[in-house]
Amino acid sequence: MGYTLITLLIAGLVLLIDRRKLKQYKRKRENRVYFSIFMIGLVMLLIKSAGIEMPSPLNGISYVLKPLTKMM
Amino acid sequence: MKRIVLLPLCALVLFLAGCWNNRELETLGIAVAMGIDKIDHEYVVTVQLVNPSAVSARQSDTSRAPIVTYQEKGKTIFEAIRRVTKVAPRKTYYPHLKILVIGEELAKDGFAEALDLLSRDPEFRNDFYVVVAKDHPADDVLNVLVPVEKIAAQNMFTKLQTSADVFAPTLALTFGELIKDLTSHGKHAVITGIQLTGDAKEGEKMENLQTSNPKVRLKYTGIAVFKDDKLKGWLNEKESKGYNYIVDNVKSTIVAVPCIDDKKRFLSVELIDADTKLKLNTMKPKPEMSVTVKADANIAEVGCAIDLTKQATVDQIEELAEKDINAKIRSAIKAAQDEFKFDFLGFGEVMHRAEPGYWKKVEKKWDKEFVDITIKSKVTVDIEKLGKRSNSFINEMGD
Amino acid sequence: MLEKGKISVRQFTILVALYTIGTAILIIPSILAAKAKQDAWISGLLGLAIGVAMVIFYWKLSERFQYVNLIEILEKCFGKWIGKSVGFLFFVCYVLLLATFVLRDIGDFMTTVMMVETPIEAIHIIFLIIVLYGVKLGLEVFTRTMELFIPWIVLLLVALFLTLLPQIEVTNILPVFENGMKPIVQSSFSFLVFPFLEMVVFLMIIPYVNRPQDTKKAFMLGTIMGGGLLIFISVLTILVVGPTETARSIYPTYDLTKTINIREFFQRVEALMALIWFITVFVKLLVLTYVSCLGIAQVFELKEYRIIVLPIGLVLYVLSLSIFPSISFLIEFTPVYDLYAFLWCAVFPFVVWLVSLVRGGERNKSGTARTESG
Amino acid sequence: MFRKRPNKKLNNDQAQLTQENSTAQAELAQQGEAFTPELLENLRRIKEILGGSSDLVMTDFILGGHEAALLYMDGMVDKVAINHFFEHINRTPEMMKYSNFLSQEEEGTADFFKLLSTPVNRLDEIRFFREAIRAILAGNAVLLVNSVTHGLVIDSKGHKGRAVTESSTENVVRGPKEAFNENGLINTTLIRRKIKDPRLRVERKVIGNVTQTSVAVIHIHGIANDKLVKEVHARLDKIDIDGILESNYIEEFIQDEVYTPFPTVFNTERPDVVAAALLEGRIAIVIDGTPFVLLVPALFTHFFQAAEDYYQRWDIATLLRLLRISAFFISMLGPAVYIAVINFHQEMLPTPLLISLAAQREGVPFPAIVEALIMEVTLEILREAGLRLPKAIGQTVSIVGALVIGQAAVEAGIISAAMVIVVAITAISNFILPAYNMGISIRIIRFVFMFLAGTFGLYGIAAGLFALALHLCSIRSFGIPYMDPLAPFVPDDMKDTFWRKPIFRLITRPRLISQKNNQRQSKSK
Repeated sequence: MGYTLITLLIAGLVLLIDRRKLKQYKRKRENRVYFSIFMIGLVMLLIKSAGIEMPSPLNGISYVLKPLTKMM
Repeated sequence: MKRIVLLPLCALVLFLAGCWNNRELETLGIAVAMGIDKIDHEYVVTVQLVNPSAVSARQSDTSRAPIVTYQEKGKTIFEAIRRVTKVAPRKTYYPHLKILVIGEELAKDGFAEALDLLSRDPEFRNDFYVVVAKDHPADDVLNVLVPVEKIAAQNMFTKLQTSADVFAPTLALTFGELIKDLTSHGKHAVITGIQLTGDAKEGEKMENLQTSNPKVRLKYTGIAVFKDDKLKGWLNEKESKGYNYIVDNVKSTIVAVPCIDDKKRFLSVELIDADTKLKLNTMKPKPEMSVTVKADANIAEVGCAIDLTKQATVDQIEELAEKDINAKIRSAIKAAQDEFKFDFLGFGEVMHRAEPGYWKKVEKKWDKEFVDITIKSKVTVDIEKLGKRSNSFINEMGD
Repeated sequence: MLEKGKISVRQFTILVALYTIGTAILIIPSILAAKAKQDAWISGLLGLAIGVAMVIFYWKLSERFQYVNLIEILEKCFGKWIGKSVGFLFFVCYVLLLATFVLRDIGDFMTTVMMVETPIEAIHIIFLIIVLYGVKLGLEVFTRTMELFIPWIVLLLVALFLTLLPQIEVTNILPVFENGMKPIVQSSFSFLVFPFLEMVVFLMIIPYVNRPQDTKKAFMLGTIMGGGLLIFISVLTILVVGPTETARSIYPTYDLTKTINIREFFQRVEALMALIWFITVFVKLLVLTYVSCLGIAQVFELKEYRIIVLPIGLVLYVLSLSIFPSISFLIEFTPVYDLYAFLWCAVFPFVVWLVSLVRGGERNKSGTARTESG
Repeated sequence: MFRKRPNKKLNNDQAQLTQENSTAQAELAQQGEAFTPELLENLRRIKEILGGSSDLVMTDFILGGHEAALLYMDGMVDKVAINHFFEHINRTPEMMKYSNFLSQEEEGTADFFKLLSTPVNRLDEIRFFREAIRAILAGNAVLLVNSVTHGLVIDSKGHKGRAVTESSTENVVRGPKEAFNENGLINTTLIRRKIKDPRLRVERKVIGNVTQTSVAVIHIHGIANDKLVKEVHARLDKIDIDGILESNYIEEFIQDEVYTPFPTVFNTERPDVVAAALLEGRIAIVIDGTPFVLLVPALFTHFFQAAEDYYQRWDIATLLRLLRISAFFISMLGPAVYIAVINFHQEMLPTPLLISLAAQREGVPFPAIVEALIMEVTLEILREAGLRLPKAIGQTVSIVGALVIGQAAVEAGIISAAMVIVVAITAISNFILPAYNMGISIRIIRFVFMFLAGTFGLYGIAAGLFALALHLCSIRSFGIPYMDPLAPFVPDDMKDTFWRKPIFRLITRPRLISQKNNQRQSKSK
């Protein structure tokens, strides 16, 4: 619980700091990109703070490349 | 404006939350020595803590013992160490560990398993000395109170360092070097032994601190020889010295040689600098290796009437000193090849460096090979100075 | 142009050198010694030689496209859409991933040997805050800052070397070529991948040097300085600690500084020496974060990259915490990673190069006028 | 992290302020009018504008058969000059010849001027009330004659001021002792006396709607960078404020960066320092009413250069510089490193020291960081108290306070002795810095570092140092990077930073500051 709170605090802080920049680019491409990246980060952070194990992208890489490595 | 308020606020939050590694000095139990024994498949760890207020230079409280020891058992070292917190008043803090004492029983059984924690845990450095307690369990050694240097561990540390520097039958071996020896295939480990004189129980009392001739003392004796991590036996002083010559550990020492005419009187030669080289002479038909020692020396003490103003005399003395050193080296080699039958002198590493191909073949059975190898030794001593007198005043005294 | 600042050739050299050293200085001795043992210096030199060759290749690639940045190179090569998508993949799957590794490295290091009880999150947040602050200030400012760091690094390294001089045992690097060439080549491959191939990110920075045509020498010089230093540190570690211990240690350079002991007086200074790798890791993470922000901003044609710095920092933070569960995972993953990085840093630019050769033929026919519009 | 200062907003506020004050506006309008031929009307109007101030002196007399009046502010004029003026008109017999000089006005005025100008100080002809008011307030006398729509300004400025005395804030053992005082004119003279070159340019402007403070911008033409001079003027012209009482008013307006603890404008009260800066191509701003002259641009390294560095041999100067830089670090990081080491990295201490420190801490009830804060805050209080008290008592208070409190705190077991030592060394190191304002910056930063050290140990300190380095590199002083010549690194300019080369080796001027006329002396073999 405390962990989730800290997460939200971090996210809020990020928004607060960028507030002026965001106002500057009203509803433009900048804002769309900003919020998509921000949401990805936030969702991952929430998942993590809820204690759910996220699949690491490294596992995928391992899966694809392991056979190749063995060949070498 | 909001941000300006926010920044210090965040700093404050961090500050309040962040005391993770924050340890106040007065909450630390500074461990200066540790002893490990093994009783009935359980490790017994003895930790010697400093009592700062009894040691500190300014407001020292002489009525209290400068050191305290705590002892606990455990299936692993770490368990035992953590159990110590049950009895110790403060959290023990190990980076200032000066000396590790291994009990003789544990040494005979093999101590390697006990050491992993010390090399893995970041709290332990690898610059403390390792010694083996001879004839005693380690905790007896750690319980002794010693005068002059109030902290017993500091006493042991300094004593080992000085004796290794100026006398040379002991070996100041740090933990890091020990691990290096243990993992080397070309050299087995050796560790200096420490011995207790007198009754161990007496040593724990404050009286031991208050006399000028303490009843219980700690003294370094000889070198323990290990095969892998198991104690196989002890070298006597002569062999120990020989060992130190071979591994180039001698910085300065004394060689007592008999006077040329009078075999009962002696004179001392002080070695200032000794330099040893181990070499592989030849591989065919059989491997032959050699020890070459070059030493610079001074005349330190003359106990008889000889004419030091003659070069011939000095040459003779040099020869005697060489003979003496050589004898010690031979005795160490003999001990290794005949008595222990394995290589703790490091000839394997010489072979490894000189003949990597051959080494690959014999690496696994090197100890067997080593026993049959011919080892030559050669010692050269150069005497340069006579101290502040030429001939001794003894020469002038009528007979 | 997203970045209006310009840096000088000298600053570029410094940036390259510090970037090479970053994180590698902490662990490279054990990577080199793992297989090559006491011959680490040979595989080091071998790796450096190939590394410099790769660096020249990167520079040639940049030169071929009149020093425009990587995204523009890709657009010219593959057309707008494919170029952008490939570029996006490169920045997300490689540069950002590398950045998370670097961040995690410093966190792991701190929580393993220096501040065991501190949560790794706190370490990451502090480090990230400064890095993001640096990225927001821009290329010009943070390269100037690097110049400020150089004297400290030199000072600390000289101190490190001088204080370790008495403990060197020359016999530690003998015998030479004990196990033949194979382990040496294997180690040098790891060495090549670890700091040198990562130079590919400088394709994003070369355009902002005030005289890009002069960067070739600077690029090589920086690489050789950084690489040389790494080899030097590795050899020093092996000389002092010995090859077996070096190979087994997770942070060998830290162990190395722990052995400093001058007359019982000057000792226990490893926390100060840790400043060297704080600085270099800081530089590396700064460059990587900057490059990923710049790259992603350019892919989406944003007006400035500064706006997405913080959200990317957020992603970086989460990824760095969940990227791998333990050090053992990392050690096991290393060979896979080597290959993965090789694909992105060597194969990928090579493909770009080939494509540009094929298309470049056409371009030459139609004359130089089209070169600019590509 | 640090935002540019909101310049626009400030100006708006100013405009609002003036708008509200509509009566003032009306008065301003009145001031814009020209004189009437009626003397009495003119006098009445002036009196009205000045609100019947009691220090306004109006002397009536007859000049060439016309009523005339001399107006001046009591106390602001040099009485000798006024007396001289009266003696002069009384003694001039030709005066009568011009009794009807008013008939052919244009010619007559010209003669009138000729007549009066010969023996008296500079005379200006004025037509508007505004000008008259300004002249009177500046300490000049205004002569008005009935049925003449011109007035005459007689330069009679002269009020009692401080003499040129020894500097009280920047002392030297060897070197010129004189310092600026509150009189802007004398200050510019002091500078010109040092630089006797036609290229020394002094440009005056008046800033402050109410105070009408005269400000002089001084540079050496051909050495200073023209763009920089223009920039300085532009920034000064933008200032719109009621009053300038001290140079800091101007400093805060013209500095590049507001949200930084570091000063980007240098101030000094020594003419030799100003002269040296001008020769380097920097620009001086002399403000009437304060002995502190501003120098721009001011870079980080300038704050470590004391005047005396150049009056002592180079080796001594170098040693002192190095000492100062180490003092800078000690002063900034001293308590922080101490906290970090004893709370986080106890293994760094030699064993005997650790034991001794542990024994001292035994019984101290506070964590080290709180202990440090208590001591630091006490020290700051003592220092401020010492500054405000009369000189003789001030020193006693700080010394006695520090000694007695320190000793007592240790005895009482509130503070450990080691902490007292650390804090004392830190404080003394702070005094070694030649620039007072840099010293204050360090005091602020020191507290930040203490918090960082208390939270993250040396890691926190390292992080703080990185942020500090980034911040220092990001600020500029009049467009010049603050850390020049360290970052960007200019090898040639290192000759006068951490060390000072012998003076005959200081051949060129700092490259980024003066971009032309770089050579200072011919390269002697």
